[in-house]
Amino acid sequence: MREFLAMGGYAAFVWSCVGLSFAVFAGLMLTARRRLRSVRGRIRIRQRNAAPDEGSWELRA
Amino acid sequence: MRLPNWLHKFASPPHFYRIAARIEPWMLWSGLAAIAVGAFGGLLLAPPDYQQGDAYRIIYFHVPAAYLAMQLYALMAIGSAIGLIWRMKLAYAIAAAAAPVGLAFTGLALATGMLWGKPMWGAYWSWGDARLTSVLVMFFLYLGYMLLHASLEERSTADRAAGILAVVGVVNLPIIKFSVEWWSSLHQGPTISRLAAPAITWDMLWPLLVMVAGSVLFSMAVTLTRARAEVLLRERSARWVRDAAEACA
Amino acid sequence: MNLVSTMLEARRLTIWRGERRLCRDLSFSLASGSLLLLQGRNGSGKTSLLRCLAGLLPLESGTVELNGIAFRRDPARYLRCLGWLGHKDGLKTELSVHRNLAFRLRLAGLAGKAGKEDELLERAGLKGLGNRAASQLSFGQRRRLALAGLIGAAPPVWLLDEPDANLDAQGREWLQRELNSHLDAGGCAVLAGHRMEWRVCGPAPQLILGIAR
Amino acid sequence: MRIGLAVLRNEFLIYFKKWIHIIVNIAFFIFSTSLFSLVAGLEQELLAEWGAGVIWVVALLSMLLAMPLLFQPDREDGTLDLMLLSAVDPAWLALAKAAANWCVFGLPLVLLSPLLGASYGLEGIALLVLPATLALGTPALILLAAVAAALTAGLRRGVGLLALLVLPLALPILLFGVRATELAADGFPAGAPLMMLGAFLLAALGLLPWAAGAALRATAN
Repeated sequence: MREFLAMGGYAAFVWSCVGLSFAVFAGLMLTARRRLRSVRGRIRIRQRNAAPDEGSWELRA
Repeated sequence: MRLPNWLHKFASPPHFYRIAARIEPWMLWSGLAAIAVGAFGGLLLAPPDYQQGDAYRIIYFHVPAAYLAMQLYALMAIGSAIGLIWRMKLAYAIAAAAAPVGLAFTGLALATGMLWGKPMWGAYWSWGDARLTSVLVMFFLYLGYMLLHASLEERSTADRAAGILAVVGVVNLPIIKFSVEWWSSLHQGPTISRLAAPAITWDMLWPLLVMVAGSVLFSMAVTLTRARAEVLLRERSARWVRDAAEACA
Repeated sequence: MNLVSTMLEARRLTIWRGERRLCRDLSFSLASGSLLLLQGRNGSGKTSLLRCLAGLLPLESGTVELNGIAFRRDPARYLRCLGWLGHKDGLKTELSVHRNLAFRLRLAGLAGKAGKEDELLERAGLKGLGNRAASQLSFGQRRRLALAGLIGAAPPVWLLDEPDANLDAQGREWLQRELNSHLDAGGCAVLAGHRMEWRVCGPAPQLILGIAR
Repeated sequence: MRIGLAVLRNEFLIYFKKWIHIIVNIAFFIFSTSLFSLVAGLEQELLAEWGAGVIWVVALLSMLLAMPLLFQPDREDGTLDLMLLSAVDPAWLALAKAAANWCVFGLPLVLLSPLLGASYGLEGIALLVLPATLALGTPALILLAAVAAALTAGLRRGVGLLALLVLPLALPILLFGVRATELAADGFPAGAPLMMLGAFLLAALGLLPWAAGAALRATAN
């Protein structure tokens, strides 16, 4: 086990790569989901609030 | 020039939204499983390299990231080009979704490349290396695309403007790579003692292939999730958007 | 030019600006000799609608045709029908009044003739100011100069965004006369603005496009 | 096309009224180049080795100073709208504006570069190759800048973003320009990189005005 963790003396390099990679994977997954959720929320809010206020152009002549 | 009919049908935003929502979890979880298997195989099962020792294991993380950095740039540029030519909002949505994912993988490729370079070449960075420099340029092109997109307020304007940048960038990238290569082949800089790549054995190869496949699936899943959000933003006046937003409250 | 022909036709326009929808499925058409006034409070999208008609702002959906040509199909022909004056004058303040006018006419594809420019300046009440730098003009005079450029280019369709901004009473009188003769000659115009006492004595009715609240 | 010529003429007139900008740019070019030589410690050998690179980088930066002038003022005073609404193809418009900008801000750098090269200890044929690389490279650079400037013209603080967009794309031009001069300074034939620069320029002339025109239309809202 200790041998595995030491990575033949390259532990710092290999493990920081592994850590970085998984951090990026996790970050991508979380931010993508959060983005989708926030966009949905924004659309819902807009549809609830905006509808009556939205004036529309009309001809008056 | 018109798009073929079947593509038009597939590219109808509600259709895309539904299909993407359905296949996305499969891609995500199979991708993550493949990444787990590949990481396990690469870190534990594969034998150490007789020249590079255990440090070579970094390639199991570096190669997929570098591959995806390029693929996602191609996706972004092709999406932008289709959007510019056929004014297809879905293509713009996919391009805009690919950009942050590509930026993350490009950054990861740079970081892992540097961590690999230190034990191998004795330096984190070498300006003489064409690949490093062109990946760095690609990083800035991604960054430029995203910053330009973010700073233009009107979404359709941002899509078109950033799309033009992506297309100009994709034409320029091979030129950049080639010119840096040519530069470094003539430049009397610090010569890099790149270890001659020995034929890689199957024990070492299969985790790499599994990692690449898993990362591709994972990145496609993430890009699809983002693309769904972007499609919703761009199809704001359509009725199905309201239904989709309400359905998954 | 046929007097009853439709010059500008907008069909089912939907325009979005950021997160706000300015109009939905708006349709109208302007015959030769008619005037359209765009009225509405600040921020109601007058300028945006005008820019959409000019092809400067993309439409979410719908089509605009000038004399039967859509912008996308033949931009050059579409634009040749069009005269534009935004709320910015589009003048180069470094250059002289003459140069500005000549450039404006050249943009419209007209070779600059000194006689024509002088005549235009006189009509605009800028006689004798030709060699002055545009930066030395007052804002009202700049507006007159910009309008003179438009009038000299004589496009069939005018799109004007608050054309009377900074103009004095005589300036408005003058603009009114020019507008009337433009409409009499068979042109049509879209005006956005607040002060809307334009009197039109043309054959076609005057439309007012306002925002319902 | 004829409208394009009118735009070109107008641009020259405006730039000559803005002569202060021109002087500032030339002064920036000369002074920054001499700054480098001061910092490098005045060792003649080192200077000769770095000369081409320094002059090229400073030329790039001083052109960067003038790039916002391509479309930003037109955007602000409404002239850009008028020009886009004239029947001229926006590609011609972009080409005319880039050409004027190059003549005013690029050409002086080309003409001055032998002097500065000599002050850096470049000799003989290298003093001819350096301006040649600039003469081929800077027009391609300004065409790239036209695309980026058209994309960022509507932004209030677009200058930084403009630089960020231009610099990565300009890398090949810079590398080949420096390479040709170095080869010439070391007594090797510099034809190949010069031809590459020429090829870049032709490709840029063929493609980038259209991209810049499309960018102008795209950001015209």
